[in-house]
Amino acid sequence: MSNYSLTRDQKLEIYYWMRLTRTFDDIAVAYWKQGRGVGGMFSERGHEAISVGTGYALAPEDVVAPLHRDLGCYLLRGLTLRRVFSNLLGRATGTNAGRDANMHGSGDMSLNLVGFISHLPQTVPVALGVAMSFVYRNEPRVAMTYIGDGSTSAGLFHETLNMAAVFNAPLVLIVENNQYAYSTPLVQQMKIPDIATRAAGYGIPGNIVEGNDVEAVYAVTKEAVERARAGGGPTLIEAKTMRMMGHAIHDGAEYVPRELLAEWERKNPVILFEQQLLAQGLTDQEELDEIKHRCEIEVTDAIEYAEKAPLPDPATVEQGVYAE
Amino acid sequence: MSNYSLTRDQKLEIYYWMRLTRTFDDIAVAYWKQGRGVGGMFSERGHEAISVGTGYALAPEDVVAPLHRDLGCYLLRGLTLRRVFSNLLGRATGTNAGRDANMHGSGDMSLNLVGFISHLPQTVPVALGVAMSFVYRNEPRVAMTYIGDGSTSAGLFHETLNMAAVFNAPLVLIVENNQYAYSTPLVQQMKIPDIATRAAGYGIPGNIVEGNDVEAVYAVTKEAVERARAGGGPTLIEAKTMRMMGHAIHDGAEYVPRELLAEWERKNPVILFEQQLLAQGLTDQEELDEIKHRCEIEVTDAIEYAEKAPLPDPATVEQGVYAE
Amino acid sequence: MSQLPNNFGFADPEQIADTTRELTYIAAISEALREEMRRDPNVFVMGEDIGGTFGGAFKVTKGFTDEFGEKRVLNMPMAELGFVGAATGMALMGLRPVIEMQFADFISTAFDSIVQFAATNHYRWGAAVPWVIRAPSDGGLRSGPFHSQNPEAWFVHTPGLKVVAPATPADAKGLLLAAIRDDNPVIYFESKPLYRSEKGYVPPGDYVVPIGQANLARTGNDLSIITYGAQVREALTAAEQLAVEDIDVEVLDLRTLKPLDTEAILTTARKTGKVLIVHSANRLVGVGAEVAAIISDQAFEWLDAPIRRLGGLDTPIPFSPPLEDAYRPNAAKIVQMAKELAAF
Amino acid sequence: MSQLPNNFGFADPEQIADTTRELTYIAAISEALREEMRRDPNVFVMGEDIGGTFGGAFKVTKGFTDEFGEKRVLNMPMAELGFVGAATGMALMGLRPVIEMQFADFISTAFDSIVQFAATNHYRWGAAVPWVIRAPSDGGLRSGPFHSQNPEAWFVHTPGLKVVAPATPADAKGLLLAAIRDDNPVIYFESKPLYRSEKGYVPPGDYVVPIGQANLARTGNDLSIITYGAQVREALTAAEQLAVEDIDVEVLDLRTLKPLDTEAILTTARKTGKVLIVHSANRLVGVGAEVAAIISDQAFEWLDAPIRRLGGLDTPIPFSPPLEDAYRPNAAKIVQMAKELAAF
Ligand SMILES: Cc1ncc(C[n+]2csc(CCOP(=O)(O)OP(=O)(O)O)c2C)c(N)n1
Ligand SMILES: Cc1ncc(C[n+]2csc(CCOP(=O)(O)OP(=O)(O)O)c2C)c(N)n1
Ligand SMILES: [Mg+2]
Ligand SMILES: [Mg+2]
Repeated sequence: MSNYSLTRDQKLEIYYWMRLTRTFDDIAVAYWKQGRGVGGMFSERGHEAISVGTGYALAPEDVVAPLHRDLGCYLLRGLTLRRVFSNLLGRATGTNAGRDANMHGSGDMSLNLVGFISHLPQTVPVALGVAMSFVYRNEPRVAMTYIGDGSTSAGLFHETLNMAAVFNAPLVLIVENNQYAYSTPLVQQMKIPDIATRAAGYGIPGNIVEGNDVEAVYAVTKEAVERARAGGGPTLIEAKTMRMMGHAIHDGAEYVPRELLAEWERKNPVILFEQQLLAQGLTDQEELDEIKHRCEIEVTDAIEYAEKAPLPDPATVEQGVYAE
Repeated sequence: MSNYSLTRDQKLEIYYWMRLTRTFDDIAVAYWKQGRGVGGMFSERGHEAISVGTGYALAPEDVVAPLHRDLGCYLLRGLTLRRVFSNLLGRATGTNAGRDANMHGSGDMSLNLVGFISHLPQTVPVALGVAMSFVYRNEPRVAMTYIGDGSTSAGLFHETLNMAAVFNAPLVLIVENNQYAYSTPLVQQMKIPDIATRAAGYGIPGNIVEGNDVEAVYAVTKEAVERARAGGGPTLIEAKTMRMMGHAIHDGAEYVPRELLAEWERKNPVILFEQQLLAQGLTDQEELDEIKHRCEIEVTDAIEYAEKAPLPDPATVEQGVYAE
Repeated sequence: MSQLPNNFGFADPEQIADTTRELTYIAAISEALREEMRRDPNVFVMGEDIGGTFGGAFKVTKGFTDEFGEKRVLNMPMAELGFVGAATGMALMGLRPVIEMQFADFISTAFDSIVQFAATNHYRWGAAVPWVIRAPSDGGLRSGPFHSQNPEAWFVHTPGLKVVAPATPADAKGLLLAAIRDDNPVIYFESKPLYRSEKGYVPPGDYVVPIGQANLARTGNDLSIITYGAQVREALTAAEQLAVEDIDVEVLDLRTLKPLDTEAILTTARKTGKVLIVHSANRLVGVGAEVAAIISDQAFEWLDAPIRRLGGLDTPIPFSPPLEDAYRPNAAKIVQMAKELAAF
Repeated sequence: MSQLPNNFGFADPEQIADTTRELTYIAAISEALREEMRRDPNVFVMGEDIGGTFGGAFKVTKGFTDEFGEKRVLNMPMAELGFVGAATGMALMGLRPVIEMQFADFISTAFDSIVQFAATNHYRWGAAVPWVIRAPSDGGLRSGPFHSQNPEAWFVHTPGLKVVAPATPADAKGLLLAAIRDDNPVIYFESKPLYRSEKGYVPPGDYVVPIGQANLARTGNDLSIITYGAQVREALTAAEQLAVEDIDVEVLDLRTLKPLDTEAILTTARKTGKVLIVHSANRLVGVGAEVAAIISDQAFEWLDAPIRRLGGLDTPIPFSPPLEDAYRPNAAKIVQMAKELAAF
């Protein structure tokens, strides 16, 4: 892991993305609770270290297929807050111009970002295919994607990892084990303590990482990414965290014990990283506050932009079904 | 394993079923090669010890869902040769009266036999459901089914075993690892030496057994069956064998190295068991020949019966789509 | 369909006290399920997030774990293909699973098991598969392409299934009871847009609406609208508006999509001679195409005008309100098409 | 559809020498694939058992591994759902996978990935998915319920796909080239009963049949048969027999099922005023229902008779010969229905 140490600037950049993600989430959640949103909305609170730490381990030419709780990854790949918030409000200026809901379908191949669909985990084999295209063309690139603990119960988890092993594909699969699939706790999903155990059944490495520690997440991902790039094949990484809000905005998550949330709130990934940065003497509270302020301004700008943006023209509804 | 030792009579009964299976297969293969068959036909040569050894470990009240190479299991559960051969010829007297092809859909719930479908491995979760019905009703019964090496690449392998573990279902899954999925060798299917390794990923036991040794197959299955019956949950058993003919009757299997076949022919499960019985001093060649002769008579009878049996009446084609 | 038993008197005391018995569509579904589980120990529910204190994404099974215990309220891992297969196995053993798809959209995940195994089983070897899949369908709720679908046509095309789609609270109850008691695999499409906004009288206790019988929701002489699900309400609204303009519309609610009530379809088509078919599902090779084909074959000589169809567009279902509104049939669009047809 | 390049002269020398160029239907498929892989390095094949010395269940890709190497002939583990998803990922990166389903029947295993991901992708976020699935379909071969299916209706109903179904060796080649060059997901239904029994002239080199254009396979004045796939041959046989009885039949081969060639459909319907629609797939909510609905809407005033349909029965496809024959449309049944229609 020491091979992939981060500079001060890199760490502050990571902090910025994590903070931006959290600020966006705080403001968007409030916005929806005020009844100003359109349709549903997923909070990614608690997932900042995973989405940013993994995304940061990629090179620009690598391709990533993030999920509904991976806002940090979208943002650091270059999807702008304006496009994101526009999409949340169904505006013509959104990532997909109002065709798909919330973060669904927020792909942009010019950013090497693949859009996801609801049907979990259908994006996982698609990411495998992206990785296989790199083998096909002999390109030193890597594909990465994500899967929730709940979605590992689906057969595609198995089909994809097995084929990734058979084709020695440069694929990194991040399991975001946030303890719940909607209302269903881990114990009702599986009878094993660690999902990473399953990697052995495919003959590939399986790692476990503390998902709220961004430096650890970065290091383990970076190692897997570079191994894949060098022809070493796929890796499974299980990042343990906690979903800190309901499944989606309408869900109060009364089924989650409050103590569990309190326990994980003490491991808040953004605060944890702030403490690490301060302890490492790399920054001071003033600089952190300044970054935080910058994030607030950017999110506010995105909201203002989105609110003023036009809705799509209904006359366009039948356009774009097919590529011409 | 010693808890489940077999009496002489039981062993000779097992021998009878294995020999009957092999005799049926020899004659049916020849029949098809002469162009007298209807549609396709699967040989189960090489699978006698697995299909009979596992099937024999069940109690009559247990339910089993055999596959295309598990003829021995069908027969010992009480499906008659006459019904089987009639079905192969599409006769009204066949197991499903000509609705489904070869051994497909050869179920009979009065024999606690579930019929399978082509879509592999769709029968596996169905067998799980049968096992879950025993939990639901608190019945000390067990469900057993089979899956080929090739079919373990499909997601249902994973979904079923994970759910079986979660519901602690009395399910025994036999992996018939016969080295090939149609033309595709193991090395193109997976990057692990033993499929049984995967059991650990579900938190259930995974055993490996020499699939051509019927006593070993029986013992390991019986143990798993009784564990399941006692509330001990599911077991995966990987039985290693070799598919001794082509995928189906039309397939010459030129892609299989002849040395591999020769190597496995030396482990012919029927001959192996004959040698064991003789070595154990439980029988003599005369008795074995007598059984063999009896099997030939029974198969010949079935063929004669089937050939004379009527084809289904086309006027019935729309009957039975729905249960009334 | 099996014999219908008497009312065992298990209706909720609160609801018996309410003599008006006005229930929402979703409460009617919940009541039917609860009463049937009380009546028949072989009936149970399974699905994602349906158990515990949560009671499902739409709370249809809220309180069920308390009343019936974990054995009869199976909270499943996210593995639709596998658990529909498991339901088939349980059904083969004589149980009657009622499976909740979290959204109808996810039924494609379990497709193989439904159309290949469950649907063909009785024909192939005579073993019945008496399960029900409840599929919360339809849109208009700004839920995007994957929480708004109406996939019934796939299943009506497939031999061996039955398919129902209630449009009222009473039918929601009566068809669910019929579906559970039917010995075949039945897909029950419930309409999310009706869940809490559609209220109506629901008979107490044992109330069964037979599978295969359409309902003449309104009689009229000028024109027939043949529809089902959430579009029944749109059609009735449109009929009111059309009445003002002296266009007298008949509305046939199909209720069952497989088997179709061909007699009812032909009767209304022959009566008015003008037919508009409406459904939320996309029009192309939809159930409405079959209805049009049946009429053009068997009521040809009675027709006074072309058969018109109004359905969803041949696009995924868009999220943004102006796009979804453009995609989706509604009363205003029905009025428009009906007027043109009446004037033909 | 992308621009059509010139013929790069890669046709097999043996076949160029054969000036008659009579190929079987299956040889035409194989030739199209081979030539396109020679022309475009982004085109490759994937599927079960298609590689090595084996070359697929029907030997369409026999020799391909030798010529193109393992990287372009991907022998897949038995995991259709996963590998169709992987093909989508490869297609997103600009490759052009041609996927072989071992039998069309198994396409239901990959259904979710096809109808939800691949089909909707371009509409949702503008990224093209240029793959082709080759699906060996249709029966009459005593192969039973799971090796005889015609599942095209599921996909024609689904927004975002294209669907083709060639009936002749020339179209088998021309539509496969068009499908591969199309930037959208295309399902290519090939008819197993035609594989080795149907022979015909196949143009050498670059020969593209545009997606979306039906073919008037026979002109006639009394009656139109609208059909596709293996039933085109049955319809033409029937037409010969009907000609003897002075019934002059027009046969329209749809060739593309999505998008349908509505103009060609309406033209023939308006010309003869009598329409019989035929396909091997089961009739109920089949593609023929849509054709009937289109005609009853847009050619109503030209019709002289009810629109008739002949398709498979609403049952699984039975194995035993007398049952399969009762299930399946054929020339004799077409003759029978056409005569009745002509006499209407
Ligand atoms: C195939 C499928 N079935 C059901 C759902 C409904 N659903 C949406 S998210 C979810 C739970 C997912 O849990 P997990 O994978 O752990 O992700 P998390 O939301 O916890 O990040 C479910 C059941 C779905 N999206 N796809
Ligand atoms: C879903 C599905 N895809 C493809 C097939 C075609 N097919 C039939 S058997 C077979 C190979 C199966 O291999 P394995 O599971 O090892 O069983 P074996 O025949 O070796 O006993 C294939 C690919 C199928 N039956 N089902
Ligand atoms: Mg989770
Ligand atoms: Mg095998």
